[in-house]
Amino acid sequence: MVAVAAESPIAVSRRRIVKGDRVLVAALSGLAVIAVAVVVGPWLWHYDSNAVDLAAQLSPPSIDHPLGTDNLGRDLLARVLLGAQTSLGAGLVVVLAGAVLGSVTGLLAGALGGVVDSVLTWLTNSILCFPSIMLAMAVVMALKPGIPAVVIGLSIHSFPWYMRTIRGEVMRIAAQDFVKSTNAIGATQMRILFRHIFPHLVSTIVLQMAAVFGAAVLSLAAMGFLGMGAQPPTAELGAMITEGQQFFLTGQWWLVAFPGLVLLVAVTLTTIIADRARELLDPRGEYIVAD
Amino acid sequence: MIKMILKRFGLAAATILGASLFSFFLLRKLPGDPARLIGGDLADEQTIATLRQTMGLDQPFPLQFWNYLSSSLHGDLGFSYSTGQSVGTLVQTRLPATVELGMSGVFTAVVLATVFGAVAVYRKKRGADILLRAASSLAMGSPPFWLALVAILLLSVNLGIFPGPEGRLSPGIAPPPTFTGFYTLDALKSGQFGTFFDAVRHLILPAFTIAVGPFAFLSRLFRSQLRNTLREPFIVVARSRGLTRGSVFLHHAVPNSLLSLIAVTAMLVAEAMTGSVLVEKVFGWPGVGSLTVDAILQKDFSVVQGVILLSAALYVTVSFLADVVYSAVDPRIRAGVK
Amino acid sequence: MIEDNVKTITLDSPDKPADEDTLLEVRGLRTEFRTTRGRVAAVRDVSFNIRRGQRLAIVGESGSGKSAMAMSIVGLIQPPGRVTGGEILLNGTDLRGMTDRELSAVRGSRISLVFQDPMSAFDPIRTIGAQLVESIRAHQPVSNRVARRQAADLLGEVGVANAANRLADYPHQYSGGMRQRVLIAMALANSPELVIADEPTTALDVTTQAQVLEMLDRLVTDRGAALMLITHNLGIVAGFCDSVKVMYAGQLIEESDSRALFASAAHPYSRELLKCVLRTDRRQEGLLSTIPGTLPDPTEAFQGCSFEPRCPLGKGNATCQSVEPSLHTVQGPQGIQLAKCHFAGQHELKENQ
Amino acid sequence: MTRHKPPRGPIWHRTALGVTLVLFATAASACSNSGATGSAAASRPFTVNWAANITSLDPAFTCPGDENSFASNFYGRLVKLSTREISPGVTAAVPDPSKVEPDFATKWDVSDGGKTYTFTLQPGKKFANGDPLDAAAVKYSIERTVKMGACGATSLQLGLTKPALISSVEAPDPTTVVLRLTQAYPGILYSLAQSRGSIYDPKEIEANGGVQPNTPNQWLQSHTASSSGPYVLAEYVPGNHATLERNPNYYGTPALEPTVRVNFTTSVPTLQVQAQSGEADVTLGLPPQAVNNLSTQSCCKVVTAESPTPVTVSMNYQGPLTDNAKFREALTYAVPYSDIIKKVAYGYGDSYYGPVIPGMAGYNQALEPARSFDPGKAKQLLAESGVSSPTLDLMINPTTPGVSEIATLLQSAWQQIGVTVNIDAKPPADFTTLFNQGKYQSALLYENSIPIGAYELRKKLTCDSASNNQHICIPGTMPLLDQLNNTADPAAQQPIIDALVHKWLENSPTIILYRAQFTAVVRPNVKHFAYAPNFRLADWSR
Repeated sequence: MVAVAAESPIAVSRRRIVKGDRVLVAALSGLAVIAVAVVVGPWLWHYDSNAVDLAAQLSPPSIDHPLGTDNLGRDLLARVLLGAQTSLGAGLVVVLAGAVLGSVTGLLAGALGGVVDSVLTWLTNSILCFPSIMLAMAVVMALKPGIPAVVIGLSIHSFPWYMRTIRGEVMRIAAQDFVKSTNAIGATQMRILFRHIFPHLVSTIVLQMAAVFGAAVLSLAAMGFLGMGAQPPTAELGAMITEGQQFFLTGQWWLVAFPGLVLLVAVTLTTIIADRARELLDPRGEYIVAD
Repeated sequence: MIKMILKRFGLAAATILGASLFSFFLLRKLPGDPARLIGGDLADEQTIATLRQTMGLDQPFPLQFWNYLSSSLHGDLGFSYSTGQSVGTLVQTRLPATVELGMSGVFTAVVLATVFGAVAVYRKKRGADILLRAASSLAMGSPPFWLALVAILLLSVNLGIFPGPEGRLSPGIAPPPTFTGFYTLDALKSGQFGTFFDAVRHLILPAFTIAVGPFAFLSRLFRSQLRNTLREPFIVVARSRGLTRGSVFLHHAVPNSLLSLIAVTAMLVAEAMTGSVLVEKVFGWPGVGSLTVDAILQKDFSVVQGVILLSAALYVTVSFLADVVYSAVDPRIRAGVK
Repeated sequence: MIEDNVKTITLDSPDKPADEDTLLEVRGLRTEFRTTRGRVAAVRDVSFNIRRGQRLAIVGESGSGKSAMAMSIVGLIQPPGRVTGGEILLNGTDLRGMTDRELSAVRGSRISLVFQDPMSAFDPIRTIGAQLVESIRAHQPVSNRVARRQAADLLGEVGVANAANRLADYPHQYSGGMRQRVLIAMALANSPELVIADEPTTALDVTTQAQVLEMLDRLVTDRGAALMLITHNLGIVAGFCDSVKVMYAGQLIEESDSRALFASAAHPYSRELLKCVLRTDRRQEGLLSTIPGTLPDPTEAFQGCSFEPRCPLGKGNATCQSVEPSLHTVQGPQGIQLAKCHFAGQHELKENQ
Repeated sequence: MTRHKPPRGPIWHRTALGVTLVLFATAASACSNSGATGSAAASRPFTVNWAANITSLDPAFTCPGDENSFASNFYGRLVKLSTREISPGVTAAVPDPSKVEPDFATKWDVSDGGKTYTFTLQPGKKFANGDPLDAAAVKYSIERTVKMGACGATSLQLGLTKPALISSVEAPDPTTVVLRLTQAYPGILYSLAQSRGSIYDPKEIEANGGVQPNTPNQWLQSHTASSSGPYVLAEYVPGNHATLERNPNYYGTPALEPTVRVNFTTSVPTLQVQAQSGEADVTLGLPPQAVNNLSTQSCCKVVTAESPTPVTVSMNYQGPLTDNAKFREALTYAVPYSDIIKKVAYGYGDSYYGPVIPGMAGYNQALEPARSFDPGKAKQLLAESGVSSPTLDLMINPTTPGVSEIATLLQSAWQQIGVTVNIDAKPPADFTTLFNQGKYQSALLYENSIPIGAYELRKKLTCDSASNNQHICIPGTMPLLDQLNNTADPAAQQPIIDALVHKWLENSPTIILYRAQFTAVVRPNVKHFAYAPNFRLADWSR
């Protein structure tokens, strides 16, 4: 109806961030606080997460132990901080590994096409027919319970999405003129891929990473909860919830409440950030369904 | 058309084949010796050797896979050493519980997401919308097992509104005669209303916990879909015909937006198995999820193999069904089929 | 054939008071859009009257605010757009003071709209019949069966063969032209007093265009409704409407009897539009490009005449650049014309101006 | 630092604490939902909630104690353990072969220097399905157990499998069974009284796979070979529940309850909640903290009994590191025993140190005093051992409740004397396999022993035996063990046992953290309860 001169979405988003998307700013600062606490906290807090003190067994939150202690008298704040470090750190690894694996396979499938493409597509289709936890459990069974196996399982489950997106984009961009002209100059295919095509995809990949980070953290915690993730005495939020389960019902609510709340807050914040970022960078498609 | 169906079928078969090959490979790489596990702690070497032979573990890998495939196709999914039953029987007894729970969960999620999404978009004040987005972000971020624990603590242990984590029925109540395997439906069919209410009471908390994740996902999707639909020209046209805002919303915007949920919901039904693994564990629900967890801890690999095959088949079937439903509901595609 | 319908009429000046014959009276209508770059006025202070049975054309380039004006009248301007001022009086009742529910009773019953794009005007997942019935039953207390019969009759009237059966068809099963006919049927279902047709034939091919227009003409005449035809194609207007208002940058810049306009347009912009018709006389695509320049940036406040940068007459003229012209009355060869131009009615600039 | 006492009285008392983020409100009322289910409680069958993972119902095959315990309820045996009352309405079995009582056998004669047992059976008895329960069935059952070569064969013969203790079983007439042994061994009566001595219906077994040497019978894993015991298995959903119904053909005292429902769940919260709400009459397998908590509530009372279940750290005698006797001994002085008993076992346990569990046949209290927590001595021993900055791998199965707590506690305690502990958590199946094959450096576990000192000593001390997973081989023990094997009289066995215990103590091959008590949480209305190494549900009732 009324023509407004077209403005690039990036420029719009930059201005909006500068102007202040209050929710985004709040979520980002919240996450920053958590990140700092998780990275620096265990190092600053005067209790050791593994220091057993049976005299202080199952103390409720107090000034000395802000989040209380567990059944071995270990300081829960120290354990929650360390547990969050484990959970969030492993989540980050899953997301990165998925992105790298997906990018490489996607570029290969998109660029080479043919048999490579068909095999990779078949493989990813096959992978996607189990739920992520099912796959992680299978990997755990083949290797051994612990965070490494879970990370491998979840990474395997997360890479097909990147692969598909990148494969599609590579095929689309490869058909465009500027790539064709570069080709005419005689640049090698790999050079085209990494110098020209890949940069176009970075924002898509980063967005997806932000969107699945929360899910990865939750899956990791779920595996910990099932006893297949972090093994004692490693502090990990999901495993801590399992350990606290029995005490939760006998009145020591803090053992389950705090690890769960930290998970809830951290994942909710990343979800909000991913949402907002997506809306800002891609104002038209408010929500893209991953297949 | 037939060619299309055949192609789809082939694709589905290839996918399932891939999934089972993948899992078979993964599980046969087990460090432990399945024969040793089955034979038990004090079994002597003679026993182990005999077992290896009967289980076909001494054969080359491709042959083992082929044997597995062909017996699977004949309906024999193997024997579960950790429960002493055939995997087929186990799955048969466990699956209805999981499906009942998963379906109730996803159904709850769809209903809640539709209602809340619709209200949030319909209300002119932004409050409702902000509330929905906050709620769905929180739902997206909440660990289902944790939520389940908190729900049990507050609603069942403290307030006694819902039964504790005791499975599908109260201890004294016998399951209704089996027709579908869903206790709620079976109880209704055989007129055991007490059992029906008990089953429903037991279903509510787990179903709600399962619904949380899908709700978060669906409500966002529905909200944005609804907003997109409301921007469609036909909405303004309908308004210009004199329909009230509410009527256009209800009769045109909502149905059109719901279409987009079909495919996603189907995927969620398949994914509900994931959620159910955790929720089943917390609520003592005797479903496939808790079976799988136990089997993995016991290294009962024929069960895990069977469940993986099942979940792959479920996934493929459900996405196929989603296509069918979609084309039945959307007249544009339906016409294309003709 | 269209010639027969053209009556000699007197021009509606905005100054002319409303009388019993006045159906719709728009006074000082202003519609704004809120954008990231501030408020944009899409309709700026527009006033005009429509009499019962009148056929009024609103002509202008895309983006001139025609559609925004039409939507503003029926209260369907979509956010971020908003009517910020003025009155819209239908038989003396102000539509702007109505609740949405009251307005809904007016829409589709007393004022109907026919839209530009018949492809996207229907709900894709409901049958044509259902949508027609829905329109009828929104305004008439009739049973589903009666409404269905009415719907079938209407479809027959707009030339859909085998109407009763085709009620069960979905929109995508109709061709574009057929859909436009159905859209018209829908607009006329409740015998409106005013039909606002927003570029009703733009999306159709030339042959169909003529047929649809002819049908619209017939149906409007049959029902004694007034018609407000919004178009950028002056060619359509020629034999079809009694009077023409030309819109530019959210304002009505020329108002005249259609015969007068074609004989001698008072505003240079109108003349440019006319030239386009004469030059091409075929399809519309070429039209816009033939007027050099583009519409002014609506976010920037105007100074002077909004058409000045593109005006063959006043470009670079100091008056045009600094003073916003008012509506001048011009006595043309065919009657009185009104034009918002310092040089209204002049075809050449005199040296001293 | 404040010492926090576990809450007493109704637990769900006010825990309303809004800590920064969310308000966790917990309202009052202890067993608030018992009202809702109270009426159901009267009509429902006697319910046993059991934290057990039952994988097999075949006592001739399966190893774990819980499985044998459960399966033993469906089968009768020649003899049974005598019992004594430990508190009103609660009895405990006496694990003494010399006090074994008649059961399906009305009497028996021992001849041939203790090598031949002639049992006289109750005449004209039947299995639940009507098949004759006679000497032929007994012969078939014992032969089958031996032939299968699994756990049943080992336990039935008290570890004496090479050469096999049982040389033949004869059934000269329907009411006579003659059991011939290769050596005099009175302990056989104890194992005949356990699940391993179960009598199966030969027809059922032959109809469902028969007996294949060295091969488990898959059908019997989830079915019973009819029933010669007090209960019939009416319904069985593996991993979930079983319904037991009174066997009308049972030869002995009929089961007290007509129907028993056993729910298998390892979820502690489920067990806790159901015990609290009175939905279970008996709850077995709760961790000590939960038992302690429930013991303070009106919903429940706790039955305890001494049981042969020590919690130990087994160390690999062959090392590395754990082959150093001083090192092993150092560790035994660096365990905070009383803390573990008080804070982890919540008092449901006691201390001792030795290979023979207190109360077992052959136990000599004077020889096995508990070791003390003496870090100074531990450090000194460690210095003497000559190992520097040692790192010990401690294998655990974290799904067993309490195990990771104890492991963490040990890790922290041993850190004090300079021993680093790597906790190596293994899934249950891996743990069992690695433990039984002796592939570990040290392993923490709840042991389930047979309460016969001679048996345990042979199992643990015989060099190069498959059951000696710690690979203990102490010079001079083999002749003593041979001597023990050939000594039938308990009184004559004692000096040999004492000598072996000495050798064991000198070498400290195992750290005995404490002996866990058997605990069951029962509803106050449970009138009869009996503890035995194999639970006899038939003796439990409301």
